[in-house]
Order: sequence, then C-alpha cells, then structure tokens
Amino acid sequence: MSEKNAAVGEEVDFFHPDLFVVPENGEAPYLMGYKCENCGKVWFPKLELCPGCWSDLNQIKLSRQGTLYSYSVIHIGQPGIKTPYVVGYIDFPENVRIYGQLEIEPDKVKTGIPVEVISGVVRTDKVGNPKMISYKFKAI
Amino acid sequence: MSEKNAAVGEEVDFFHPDLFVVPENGEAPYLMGYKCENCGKVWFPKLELCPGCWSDLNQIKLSRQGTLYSYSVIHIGQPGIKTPYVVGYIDFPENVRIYGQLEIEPDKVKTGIPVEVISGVVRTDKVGNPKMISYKFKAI
Amino acid sequence: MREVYIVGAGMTPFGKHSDKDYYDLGQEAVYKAIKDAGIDHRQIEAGYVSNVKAGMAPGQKVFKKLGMTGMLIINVENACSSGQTALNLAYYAVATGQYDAVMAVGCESLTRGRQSGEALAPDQDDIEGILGNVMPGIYAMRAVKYMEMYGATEEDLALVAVKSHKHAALNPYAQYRNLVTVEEVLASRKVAEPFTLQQCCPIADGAAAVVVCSKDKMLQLGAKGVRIDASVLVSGKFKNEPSDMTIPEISERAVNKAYKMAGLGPADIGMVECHDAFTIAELLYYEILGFCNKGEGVQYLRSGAAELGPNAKAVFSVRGGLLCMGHPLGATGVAQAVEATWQLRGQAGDRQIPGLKAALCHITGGGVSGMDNAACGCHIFTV
Amino acid sequence: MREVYIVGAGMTPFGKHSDKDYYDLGQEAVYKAIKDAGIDHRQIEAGYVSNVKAGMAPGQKVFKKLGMTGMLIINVENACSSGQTALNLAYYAVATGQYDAVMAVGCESLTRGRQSGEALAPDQDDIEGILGNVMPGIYAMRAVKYMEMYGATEEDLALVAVKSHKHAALNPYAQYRNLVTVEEVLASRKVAEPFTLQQCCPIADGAAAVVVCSKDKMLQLGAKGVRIDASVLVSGKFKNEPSDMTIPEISERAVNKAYKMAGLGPADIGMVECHDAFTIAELLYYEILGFCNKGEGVQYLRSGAAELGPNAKAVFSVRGGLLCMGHPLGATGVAQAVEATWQLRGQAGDRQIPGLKAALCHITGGGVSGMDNAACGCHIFTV
Ligand SMILES: [Zn+2]
Ligand SMILES: [Zn+2]
Repeated sequence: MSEKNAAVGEEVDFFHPDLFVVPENGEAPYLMGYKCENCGKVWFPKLELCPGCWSDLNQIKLSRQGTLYSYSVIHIGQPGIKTPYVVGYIDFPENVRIYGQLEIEPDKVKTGIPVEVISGVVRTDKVGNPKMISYKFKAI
Repeated sequence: MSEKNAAVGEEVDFFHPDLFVVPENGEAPYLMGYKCENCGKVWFPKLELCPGCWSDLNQIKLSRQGTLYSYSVIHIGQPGIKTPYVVGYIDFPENVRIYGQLEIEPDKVKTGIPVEVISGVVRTDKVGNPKMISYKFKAI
Repeated sequence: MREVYIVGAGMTPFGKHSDKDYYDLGQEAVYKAIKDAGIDHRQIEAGYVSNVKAGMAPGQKVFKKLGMTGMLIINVENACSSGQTALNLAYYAVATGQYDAVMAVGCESLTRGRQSGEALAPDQDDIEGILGNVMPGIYAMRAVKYMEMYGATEEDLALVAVKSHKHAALNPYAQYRNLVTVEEVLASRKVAEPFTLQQCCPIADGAAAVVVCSKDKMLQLGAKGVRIDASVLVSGKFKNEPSDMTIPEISERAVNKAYKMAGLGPADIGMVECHDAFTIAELLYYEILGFCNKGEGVQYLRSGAAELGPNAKAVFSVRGGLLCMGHPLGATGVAQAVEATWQLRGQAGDRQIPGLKAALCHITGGGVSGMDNAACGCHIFTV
Repeated sequence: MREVYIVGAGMTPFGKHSDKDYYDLGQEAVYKAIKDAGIDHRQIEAGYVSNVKAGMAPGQKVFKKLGMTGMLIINVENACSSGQTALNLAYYAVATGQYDAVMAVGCESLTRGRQSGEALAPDQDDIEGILGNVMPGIYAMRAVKYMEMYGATEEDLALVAVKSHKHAALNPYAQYRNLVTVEEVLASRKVAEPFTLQQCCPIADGAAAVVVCSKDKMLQLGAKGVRIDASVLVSGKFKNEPSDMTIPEISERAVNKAYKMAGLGPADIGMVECHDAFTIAELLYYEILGFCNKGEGVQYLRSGAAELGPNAKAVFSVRGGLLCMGHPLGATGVAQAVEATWQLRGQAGDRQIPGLKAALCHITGGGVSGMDNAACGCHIFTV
C-alpha cells in the first residue's frame, strides 16, 4: 500500500498510516486514535502530545462502529470529488467525532444511524479513475 | 497605439495614457506629472489627489531630460525581461525621481549622466518578441 | 481604560468590482470616513488594516496615495473575523492611551483574487479538507441537526433569506437588492443540502473604514460619535469530541464577554449584525446571542422580531446581511461597524431602525479543522 | 505603562524545511519558548502571530495542537517587519495592562510557498515592478551611490558577507555555516551589480517565539527575564522626490524613536541585529543607527567594531544575519528577539558577546513603490 501524499498531486493512491489501518491479512480496516497517558483523553487525527496536559499519547485502535451525528449531500464540492457526495460527522464510543465521506445513498442517509468504517475511493481524477483511497463510512 | 494592459497577460503592446505620451505627429515622447493646485508639489505616477494636502492635481508635461541618480545592471530579474538589463532612478527638474529601464550599455552607465525619455520595449515574450512598450531612458 | 468613539464611517458599495483592487476600495473607504469625521487626515496616528487575500503590506498600499504614511500601520488577518480584529486593535490603542485618533480599515477583492488563479487546495494536515469537507457542508450539517432537533423546515431556512432581501432592497450599499420568495430561494441551485444557492453568501469585493478616537478628541472635533462599549476577540477551542453543533461555543463565549464588558444584555440591543453566511446561521444566532431560547429561532423570525417593522425587537442583518451584501472577508467586520454607526446616528435612510440606542456586531469564521471557527469578534456600540 | 519582559525564547533552525509547513515550525518554536519560560501553557492569555505567505488564520494553526486555543489570537503581516509587528503588539498588550502573559510568534515556510506555484507578478498599479524593478536592484542602486559618494569598493561590500559567515559558523541555528573569502563572495553568480549571490540573503523557512510578560508574572515564575526597553513600529513615507538613498529615512526615524523610548543611545548598545538582506545594508545601518558617522561604515567594519573579538564595539549580525540565516519573512523579527534574549542571558554559546547589557534589533522592508520600505521596527532589550 502506497504512502505517497496525494495532497501534493502525485497520481497515486493515498493511505495515511498514522490514521487508518487496512490489515494485510484481510481483517476489517480500522482508525487509530491517540490516548493521553495522563488524562486519558482520546484524540483524532494524530497529535504529538496531548493538547490538554502536554503529556505523551499512545496509539490505540478505535471502535469500527459509530453513530452518524449529522450529514449533508454536497452538490458544489471540492475539485477532484465527484458530486453529489455525502459527508457526515460520526461519534465514536471513545468520545471522538470524526468527519468522513459516507457510502450511503443521499435518500437513505439520516441522523442517528449506526455506521462502520471502510476503505474506499475518496478522490478521483478527471476521467473518474481512483486517485486517493482512504477511510469512508457505510451504514450497518 | 494600444491601451491594453499587459499586466493582465494579453499578447499586446502596453501604453499607459496617464503616464506617458507618444505624440501621433512624431514629436518626442514625454512623461506626465501631476501638480497640486494648492501646494504646487509634482507627483509621478498619476494620483487622484495630492497626498500632502488632499487638493486637486493638474496634469503637466514633465521635462524630457533628467539626471541619472543611480543604477544597477540586473542579472536575475523579473520573468519576461531579458537579462542583463539596466535600470536606474532619474531625477527631474520638477523635483520628482522616476524609475525606469535604461537603453545604455552596462559598461557605459554611470551616476550623474544626463538622460532623456524615449519609447521602447520593456518586456518581451518567450521568443523575444516585444510584449510591452513603455517609457525608457537613453543617455544624451 | 478610556472611553472610545467612532467619529467617522465610510464604505464602498459591496459587489463585484473587478476593475478595482483592494487598495483602491480601501482608499475610497478611508477617504469617506475621514471626510465624515471632519478630521484632518494628518491627525490620524495609526492604521489597523484587515485583509485576507492580498499578500504583503496591504495597509500601506491603502494609505499611501492619501499621504497617510509614516504612522504605525498594522496589517491583520483572522479569516472572516479580520475586520473586527482591526477594530479591536484600534479600540485598545485608544482605550489604553497609546493614541488619540486611529483608523480601522477592512478591504478585500475576492474577484481579483480569483483572476490570479489562486489555489484553494486544503493544507496538507487538514484531513477533513482533503476528504472533501467544505464550508457550506459544515453549516449544512448544523442545519440538518437543527431541523431534526427542533422541527425546523426548509421553508423556515428560506425565510431568513427572504427577510435579508427585504432589508437589502432598502440599502444602496448591498449587492443583491431584489426581493425573493420562499419558493425562489428553494428553487435555486443546490449547494449542500439543505442549502440552495440563495441561502449562501455570495462572493463580493468591498471596503469599509472607521475613525476611532478618544472622548477628548471627539469633543475637539465636534464630531457626532458612537461609543464602543465592548470590543471582544477570541479564538476557537481545539477539540474533537462530540458536541451540539447547533450551539457554536465560540460565539456564545465571545458575546457573553461582550455583554459583560458593556454592562448590557440582549434586552438592551435593538440591532444585530451577525455572521449570517448561510441561512441557518442567523437562526442559531438569535438563540446563541440571547435573543430567544434554544429551539425558538424560527418563532423569533416568524414573529417579525428580527425584521424592520412594527414587531421589531432586535433587527438582524438590517444591511441585508452577508447573504445580500456578500462577504469580502477583510471588509465585513468594519462594514458592520459602519452600519451600526449610521444606524445609531439616525443616518440609515430607508432602512433606519427607529430610536436605536445600542447595536451588537458579531462575526465568526475561519475553517481550521478541529475548531468551531478560527476566530470570533463581538462589538457593542451605543449612543 | 508597565515594565515588560521576555521570559522565554525558542526557535527552529533556519533553512530549507520543505518537509514541514509553517505551523509545524511555529508549533516547535512555541513549545521551546514555553519550556524555556517554565510557564504552564494554559497561562498564556494571547498570541500575536506573524506570517506573510500562509493565508488564513496561521496563528490558530500554530497554537491548536498545543491546546493553546480560546485565547485572543491576532495574525499580523508587515512584510519583512512582520515579526517585530507581532512583538510590538505583544509588548503593548502587557505594557498597557491588558494581559500579564502573552506570546509573539513568527513563522514562515518560503519553500512550501514556492511549491504551490505562487505568482510573483507585481500589483497592477506597481509601475516600477511592471518595468522590472526587483528588490536586489533597489539595494544595488543604494550600493552604487554609496560607492560613488564614499569610495567604498566591491571588496568592502564582500567583507560584510565574510564577517557574517564567521559569526554564522558559531551558530547552530544558521543556514550557512561555512567560512568564505572576499574572492569567493565576489566570484559567486551576479544578481544585480554590484551584488553577487553571496551578498543577498537566501530563501529560508523557520520559526521563532517568545513569551512576553509583566514584571510581577516574571517574579512569580522565577524566570530569567530580559526587559523590553523600546518597542517601535512605523510605516514608510510616500514620496517621489529626490533624496539620498544611502540614508534610509524610515530606519533613521524608527531608531531615534527607540533610543528616546529606552533612554539609551548607540554607545550603550553592544549588539545589533539589522536588516542585512544585502551586504550594503549593514554598512548603511552602521551609520544610520548611529554607530559611526556617515560615510565611515567601511572603516567601522574594517576596525573589527562590528565583529566578535577584541575590537568589538557593537557586534552586528552575531547570528550570521539575514545573509547566513536566510529571511523567513514572518519569522525574522521574532528570531532577532530570541537571539537578543539568549545573548543578554549569556546563553549564546560560542558566539556569546561578553558582558552584554543592551541589544538593538532593527528590521525594515516591504516593497511598496514610492515608499522607502513598507514598515520598520526597532526594539531595544536590556538586562
Ligand atoms: Zn492529557
Ligand atoms: Zn498639495
């Protein structure tokens, strides 16, 4: 799996090893949180130290499932993402809220539904080929 | 003579009617200053009102000759201007100092020499064709 | 701290001014504010200038052709709150006795910025941006949640735009001065559901300026001043835990500081300029700024309390708001203060709020992932 | 006005850090300054952050991952003088009693800016820029005039770079730490005659931060503080009449204000950081800042007065100056203050100026046609 950074424009997939793990053995992908050794708070995405108490953080595996807090169907979006696309905020049991694209049909999405992290295409090139792969969420 | 503005990128000559006049009858070109109705100070380039006393300004014809105050031969210059090119500040009898490109050979230029305003090419395109025409100065 | 007054106000119309750059617009606003104050331009001791997109030394370029140079000039940026940041510095410079007469200026050319082909790519560590988050989407998610929590409808959202257009129709400085219907608002192009285009503030260029001075200076000028009773600027808090997106914490914190500083509350305020970049925002701000209870925003709107007319309590967005003015980032915060000054002096023409005694200006914004907003400003003005 | 102290200082090495963005660099500098001050990061009440090239809300991005959010954050820009602008605001915020503990931070990534393909085209009303004027050319014309007026030679100019490299060799934070000869300097690529490449400051990324607080706060922290005796910021004057280009009026005006504010003069100063973006600049500043008479700059340099060693009077550019550090626009002004803090505390290692009691930091710049420079700052620090 490539670790190139698509934000600077290479024609390659994107995979951020500090945030998202897709195990090579075929197990389900998961996100990683960062838990403070001192105050116990969990942060996402990756930080170097706890913004609350400046203590060290340990990488933890976040729950794969969360609850959709809110969403929108985007019709005028960022260049490089085919519209319409659905986005939302998901609340996780570890008390973090994570933004992501949803693989849910616009007419099926609603607040409060349970969702699960998956791996998927988040950006495509001009002809529609995958350009960046990262985490997304689907309804359970 | 075109009045298009080459600063926004058209493939045309540049001629700024508020600053520089090249008479159609073949007379020598000259620069225009702006003289305060109240305090008498002369400004260049064009202003809407006198920065000193906020009074109105009248367009005047500046002297065609001035004295080279200082100069430099530019080897790493702005894109669109062939290097090396010679630039300088010229002091005019109306008590204004004006910057411009000099049509003087690098080894002939020196401080204190009298110079005269002329019309010439100040920017070229990638293959060396004229892209902008404006005022320049030559040694007298 | 000394008392501080706005004694001169000026601005350009807001709109698409692609023939002028930000410094031309800023210069026009400064000129008008100076003339309005009746002060000699050489008496201005410092300039605080807000601009987001222009690059280097924008304030110097605004002031130079007016000969207002040599003085302290500080260029500030705080995303949407840039204008109020300039005003905040101007306020404290006079309040603490550093200067007797200064200016706050906001100026922005967004159409010029677009011509230069500026990249809008997100920062590399802005994960949300890279995954497609856009500002309308964030407000849209607030709207979806609000609609779920309190039963507000798409028609309710559209009514905010309908009201802003009514106000804008009375304001020669506004970009969009047409009246619109709920149906028209909802029929416009979809942006981020539930928002349609007419529920999102348009691109605009513009500038605004105020002369800010001490009481002694005001009396010496014989100028008609508006007092600055509160000047608050805060930044967003970084957090990534679940919270109620219909309660923008940064705005609640800033306005409460402002009320405390002024010794005033919502009941005293007859005019509010808020950061109505999207329709939902104004509904949320009725509540968060204290003009009605949580969940009662639609009721406040439908009662006419936020609108010029017989049922007005605190009139929101009397200029036409960001929705009809547009939002030239650096200019908006100062333009709000210009409107407050005109309204408090009784100079607002057709859109005058009768008998106005106190005005609140609120602005917030700046997309920094993990923050509510980058910065929020609140100012309270009285006569 | 209250006494104001720097109690913590931190910076990144300067150089090409294309793997980090400005906020990463800024965060590192803030972290180091906080640790150096021994202050709890939650006690910082406001942040003044300078950056030129980054776009929106740079300060918020610097502070957010450190959890230093919610406080007042003001982002400032003033071309080359941006860093001293942040420091000036931090100084006055404490001096006037608004806050007890604040930070000034400067950060800049110029290599990142280049990657994004940023346009360097001049403003449309910048006639000089359109006709090909570039910053090295302006300083080159100063040099040509100075050489004519006082008989200085190209070798004299090159000696400034030779000295700066000697200092930089002792500074682990400097970008270029090699020693150079006059011949090498003159043999490097021509830029704008009489300047060669080694007479012009290089591109650099970097950040610097200081904790600024009141005397009470300093005593409470038990921190080793350096007092800010003068904090001056002025803008250039707009003029287009003939004047002596070897006398930069803006710098003369700013430094004289600073000497007056501090009650000190050149004879009291043992260390000077100046805006030595080009070799000629340092010669001019020996004179303009009052360390020798007009036209005697070369003599001051050749005497060893500006150099670490037995003949030192006021050591100029002890960090290696802009010539060897590079000039990350937003960062430089704060980085000068960091160096002054370290030197005045006796913590500058191999490049320590013995027995230093007072330091002057000067910065100027910003190309606005018709102005000397857009802005100039001067700060004086003492122990
Ligand atoms: Zn912690
Ligand atoms: Zn005049």
